[in-house]
Amino acid sequence: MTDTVTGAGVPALFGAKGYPAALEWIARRAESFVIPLAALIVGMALFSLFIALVGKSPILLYETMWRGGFGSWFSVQNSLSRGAPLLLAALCVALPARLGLVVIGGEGAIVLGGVAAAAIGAALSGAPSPIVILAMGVGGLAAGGTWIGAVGALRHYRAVNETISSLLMAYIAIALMNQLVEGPLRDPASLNKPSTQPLADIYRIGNIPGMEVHWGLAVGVVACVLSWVLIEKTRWGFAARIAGGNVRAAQVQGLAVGPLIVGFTALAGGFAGLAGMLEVAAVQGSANASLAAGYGYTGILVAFLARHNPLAIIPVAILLGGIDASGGLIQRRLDLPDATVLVLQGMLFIVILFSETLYGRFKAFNPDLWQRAS
Amino acid sequence: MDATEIGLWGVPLAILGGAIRVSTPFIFVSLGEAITERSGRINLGLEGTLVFGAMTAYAVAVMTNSPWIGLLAAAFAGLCFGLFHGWICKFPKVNDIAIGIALMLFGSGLAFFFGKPFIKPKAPNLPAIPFGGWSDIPQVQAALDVNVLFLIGAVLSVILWWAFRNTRAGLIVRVVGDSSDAARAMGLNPDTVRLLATGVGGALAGIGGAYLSLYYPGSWTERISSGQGLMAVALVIFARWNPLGCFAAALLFGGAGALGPALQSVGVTQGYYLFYAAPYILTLIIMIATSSPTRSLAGAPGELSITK
Amino acid sequence: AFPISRAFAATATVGFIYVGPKDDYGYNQAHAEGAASLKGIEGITVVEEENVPETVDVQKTMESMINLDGASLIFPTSFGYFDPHMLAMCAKFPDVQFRHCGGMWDKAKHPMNAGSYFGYIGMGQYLNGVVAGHTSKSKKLGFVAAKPIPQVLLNINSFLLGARSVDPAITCQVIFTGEWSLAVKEAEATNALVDQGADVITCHVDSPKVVVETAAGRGAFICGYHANQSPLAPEKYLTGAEWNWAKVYKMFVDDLAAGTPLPNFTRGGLADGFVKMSPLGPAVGEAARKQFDATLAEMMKGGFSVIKGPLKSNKGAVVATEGQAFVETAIELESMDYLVEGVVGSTA
Amino acid sequence: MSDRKAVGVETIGMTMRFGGFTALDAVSVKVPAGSFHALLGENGAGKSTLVKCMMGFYRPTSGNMLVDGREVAIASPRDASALGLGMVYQHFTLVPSLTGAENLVISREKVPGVIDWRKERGELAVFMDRMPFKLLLDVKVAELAAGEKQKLEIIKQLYLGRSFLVLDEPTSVLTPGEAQEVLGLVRDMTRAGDLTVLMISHKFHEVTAFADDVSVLRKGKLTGTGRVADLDHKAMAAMMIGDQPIAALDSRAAPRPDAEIVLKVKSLKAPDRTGLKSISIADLGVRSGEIVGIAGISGNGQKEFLEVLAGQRPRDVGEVIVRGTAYAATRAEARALNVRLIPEEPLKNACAPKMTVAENISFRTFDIDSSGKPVSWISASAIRAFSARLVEQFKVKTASLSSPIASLSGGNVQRAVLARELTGEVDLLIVSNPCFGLDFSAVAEIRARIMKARNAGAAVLLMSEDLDELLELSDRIFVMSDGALVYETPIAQASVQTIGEHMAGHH
Ligand SMILES: Nc1ncnc2c1ncn2[C@@H]1O[C@H](COP(=O)(O)OP(=O)(O)OP(=O)(O)O)[C@@H](O)[C@H]1O
Ligand SMILES: Nc1ncnc2c1ncn2[C@@H]1O[C@H](COP(=O)(O)OP(=O)(O)OP(=O)(O)O)[C@@H](O)[C@H]1O
Ligand SMILES: [Mg+2]
Ligand SMILES: [Mg+2]
Repeated sequence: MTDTVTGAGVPALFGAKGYPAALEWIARRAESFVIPLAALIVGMALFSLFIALVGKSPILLYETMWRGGFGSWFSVQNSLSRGAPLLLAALCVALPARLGLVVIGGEGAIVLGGVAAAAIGAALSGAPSPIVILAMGVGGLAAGGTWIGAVGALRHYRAVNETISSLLMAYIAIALMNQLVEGPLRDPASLNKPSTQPLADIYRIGNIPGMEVHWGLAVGVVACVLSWVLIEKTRWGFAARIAGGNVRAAQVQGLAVGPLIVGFTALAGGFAGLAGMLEVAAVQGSANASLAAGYGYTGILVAFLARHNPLAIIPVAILLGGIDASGGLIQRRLDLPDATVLVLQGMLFIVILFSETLYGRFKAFNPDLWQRAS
Repeated sequence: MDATEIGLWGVPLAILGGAIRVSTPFIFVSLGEAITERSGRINLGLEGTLVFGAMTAYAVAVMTNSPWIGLLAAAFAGLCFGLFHGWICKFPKVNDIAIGIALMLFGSGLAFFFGKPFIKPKAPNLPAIPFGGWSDIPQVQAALDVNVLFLIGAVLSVILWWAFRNTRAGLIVRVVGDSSDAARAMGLNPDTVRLLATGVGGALAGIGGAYLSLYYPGSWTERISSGQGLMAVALVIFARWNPLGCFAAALLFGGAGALGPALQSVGVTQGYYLFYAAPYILTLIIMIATSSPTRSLAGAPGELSITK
Repeated sequence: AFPISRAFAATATVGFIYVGPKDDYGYNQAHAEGAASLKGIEGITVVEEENVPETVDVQKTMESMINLDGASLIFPTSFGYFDPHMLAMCAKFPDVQFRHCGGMWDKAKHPMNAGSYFGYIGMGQYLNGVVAGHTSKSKKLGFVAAKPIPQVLLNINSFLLGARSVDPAITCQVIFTGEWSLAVKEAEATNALVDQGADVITCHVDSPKVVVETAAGRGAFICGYHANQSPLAPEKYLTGAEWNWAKVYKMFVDDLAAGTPLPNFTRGGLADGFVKMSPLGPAVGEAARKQFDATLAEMMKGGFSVIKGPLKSNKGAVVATEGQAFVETAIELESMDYLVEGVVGSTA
Repeated sequence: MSDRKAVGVETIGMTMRFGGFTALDAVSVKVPAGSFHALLGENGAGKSTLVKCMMGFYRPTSGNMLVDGREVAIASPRDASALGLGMVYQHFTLVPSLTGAENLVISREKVPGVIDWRKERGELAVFMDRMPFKLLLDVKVAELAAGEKQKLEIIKQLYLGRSFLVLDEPTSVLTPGEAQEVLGLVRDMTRAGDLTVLMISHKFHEVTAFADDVSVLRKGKLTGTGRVADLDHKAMAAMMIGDQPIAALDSRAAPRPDAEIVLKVKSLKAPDRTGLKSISIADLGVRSGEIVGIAGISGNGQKEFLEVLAGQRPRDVGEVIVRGTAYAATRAEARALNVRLIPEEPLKNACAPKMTVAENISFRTFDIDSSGKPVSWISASAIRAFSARLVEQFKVKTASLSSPIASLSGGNVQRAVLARELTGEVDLLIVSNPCFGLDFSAVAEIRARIMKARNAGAAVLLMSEDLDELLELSDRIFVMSDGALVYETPIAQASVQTIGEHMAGHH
């Protein structure tokens, strides 16, 4: 080891180890961009191998994927539209994860949030539109929040494993939705697709100006940013991280772990419920079986790929939307079955999740090690 | 055939028959997952393995005209999936839950992709053993037509229960699942043990899939599984990692699943969605009733990420 | 008529969207086979996407077919694609033609570039019922249904009424599975029906494969639906009500090629070739065969009514008075909300 | 025990590097057959690393091993055990969910594919008859008290027929009587030539009482070796730490019998872990400016009592009163009444291992500003500044403030926790086993801090399994046995003998 620059006399511009602070800052953060990006490339390479093996052209595949997912303003909007519901769905996994909980039943909250919003929309029909939309949003939040909040409460106060209970409750929620939509809440005019009363146009949520993407995307992005602020910048988020890091330590500190867990799971479920509300208000116009479209399950993957970081959820969800969007084109252009997209997603996710093991292995990203190297 | 109507007796009979028919995939997947989880690893991807197993079994049975070769092929395919999961999760920091979910997509995707040409052909089914010969009521006979896999599953659960206490392999799996450090101190390699346990778990899930496509419902379609693989994984925790418990939980779940159609068939037609949700509601209620905040989850393997 | 702003005649791209897998031995396969029949036609490019959920995804799929593939005619084949998804796209792409399977188009409410087509398959279920009525010994039939919606209820009622035309004592038990595709539940439902004594089973779910195989396994006879399932159980398969979408799609494409406006509301039954029956199976007896042929011949003449008075629902309400008859085209049938007398089951 | 005779073991130039860090630097230690050898060193000196290398748990960077003078290659713990080398690790390596019997049998080198439990039980019973202490082999290890686990660890090694045994801090969880017993047993075996022992210890008196020879490590280097008979504690300490000063205990300020009773516990009952038994504390008061010690063998309800005081465990009946008000251990109450609680095993019970040192240090104060008012927003810079100050003050050794606290050594984790809890005014301090596994200089420093808090007027409730610690620090000592306080003595009248008997439940 050669001599290293010591702290004394080094201008503030330099970090403790004598490298420009900015360089260290970049190095520390670069890791979480470079590794997933590299993984993405490797995953795509593996997939093109698969495509080549089944006798199609990988070049055509890449071209198709790019065109379908991001190649034009239309494709970008297509990806954004498909990614939008995943933002809120992923938060339903990421927020409880900060408390150490693995919630996989966000689908239930989405579905019930949608039903609640549709019921409120029908009940308040005639009232001014901002009020009704607000009430629908609150209703979606409340329904989803109650559902997943109950999962959290069961976990904390009765020690019921949240992973199973949320999964079971998702199935129950879907049954409940079907029962309501085909029973008491059914619009008699909805003949071959049982649905609730359609929302009047003034209660529908439109597109973001200048885009073909509904406001749900904006709501999702805002929710992600707010969640990030909540976790990283507020005392509640800090407390939740303590509880997630070690419940016993949190209890010894006198933190109200129960309310924290219930609060966070309820908020998470609320976001999922809001996703359901947006699905009703911006896409479907009424609640029906299409609400159970699997966003809750895809959200799990988004959250894990984003390492439960709410800000990272945004690009990951859009990436997934892009894969989904280009999946259609792959089917059409390469004459491949829909399952191809599942194979692609599976491969990409495995490789990206696998790349987790690379974190901390590269000296380039760890300024703490630079000193020793020289 | 003297067409008899058995009226309300149909309900308990359907529950019995359903418990036997519907439970088998749950039994295999949950036993497989019990082995995996007992070794300290969770594999949420068994749903994908199940589906892939179903496809493989069917395809191979079609090609060889032997359901048994199909079954073996499904087990082998499951083994490969399990080993892959085990191999990938042995790298540090790789999250087994997330990898499982990704493998669920991957397995289903591959199954659908390669399964296309096998939707149309008809595969020979696995045989059933008629235990209902003593009765001349055809419904009873039908309910007691028991597939060999169910019997194998039942025996397997007893064997596993016994093996976890009385065999070297069983104890080693438990050691590794409960404490990696202890295992290493004994000279065991936890990664290797988990790799094998995950492989075996996958193989059993593959067999569960073979049952779906080769016996009940007995055909290959992309909608063959409605989440049995995922649910079976949940049942393992419900069963407290006890193989006998897995068997009982699978029976309970299968029986409850038969409740909805049976009730409709005798005229209880209101709220069938809620009857269909009965297995989930029942499981949830039992879980709430049997959990306690002052006791830890009895039997939870110490190294299991989901209950740590 | 409506304006055609593109030169359709030379080349055209036609898009098909399916809600499930293309090969499901049922609903989607029937459509996909129709689509496949177009593939040889000069100047026509067929693009297809399967497993498209009834969410914003289907809107984006249509848009993508239009923007990236240049589709000028799109067939979204699932009922749930219509409102709001297809309608939104119709408004956005007035130059593109959309034809939806299911039958909802209404001149007063919907744009001219939209349209719908469907087949009167209830007639086929009636014929199924005729054969079933002759074949059943227990006089109990079974019906595995997805959801109690008008199209399904009409099929159930037609099936029973067909059977009752043989023997008015016949009943039909129905079990709703609640989902369009749920293999294990469909198998359980089939078993429950057989347990209750039903010896001829039919169904209305997306992929009847499981129902057919399970019923055959239990020794019951089967009437098929959507597509020809006789290879699955050649001995037990009686007949089946099948779609013949190839004919319908060909019709649209011919119009397209000829440059004539596409019809907005297209319906047809057996007589129009929209619907066809599977060949009768070996188990169908002579009497059944005779009545089947006679009924079919009558239907071919047109004006045949399945629902005709006096007829009560199984809750006792009058659904058709003496002398009242609803031909297959009757609009009232599209909002059917009852099960007729003799059907064991409930619509809610 | 075994037909094998004791073997001698020697390391030659053992070197171990973790990345760029040299944990062992050419260490050569010779342990002759049949001797009882002690290995001393500060925390982090490399003792555990050395023995782990010997056991094949780590693969040394360089160096050789001789067993009975022959060079051997040990690539895995299996190789070591084949040579008759065994180790009781510093952290338990029993499998919690297995019973004692299962633990013993599965650890054996040769286990039959199918285990005949009847036969095994019979053989175990015969074996246990020859052991100096009794253990229930049919209960799950998780249900054993720490002391019992430690005994089981040693029994396991003897059961495996080791001829060379490494004990890594074997007595830290035992009562003095038990420690005496266990070490006496193994020493007798060395005398009989059945066993060679290499013991890592921080307790000089054990070394003096039992060991024949001693080797001392310091920062990965061998700094001394010799006959125990020739060395006094001072000489050993000098080899361990050089001539750096050791923190001295403040002299004890005279206790004031009229001082305010800060903590009062009355007729408290709460369920224990298993839900089968309960703890009951009839009456306990701790005055300002005194240290009340609670002695007891672990597993007698101390943990539950602490959990009740920490608000982690619901109580059935009873009162906990701090400075006259009922206390339910909420954050607000703890803050208002200046109550601080330091559980045992800080990394497991008082820290979030993956969060940074800075974050962990600010657990108590992140939600208030410098004037004590609640704030909603977290200030990362305030957290850093605050923790930087405390790290400095309490001499926490850490690579950086943003290292995860799990990467710190045990002693430094404990220092960080003390820094967090002893900053500011402290009226009531509840501490459990604060020095578990720490070396003597760290121990001295931590005890000094506790004494300082007492002298500053804090009421201190100290639960410890280390009787020496209690005798050194306490003003009064209670003995907890079977969930209840069974004996009380002022320090002046305390006798190890009587306390030990009460701990063992002989009264
Ligand atoms: N996985 C790891 N990666 C890097 N360093 C590690 C790792 N595990 C342990 N360490 C290092 O090992 C030390 C922890 O070992 P240990 O708990 O035995 O500390 P110690 O030597 O006993 O120190 P103390 O005197 O503070 O108790 C830390 O100094 C840490 O830097
Ligand atoms: N796995 C590891 N990775 C990196 N460094 C390690 C690791 N284990 C130990 N070290 C380093 O080696 C040094 C020696 O650790 P070791 O555990 O041998 O100390 P020790 O003498 O046993 O301490 P103690 O008295 O606390 O048991 C530690 O300070 C630590 O820095
Ligand atoms: Mg050590
Ligand atoms: Mg240590």
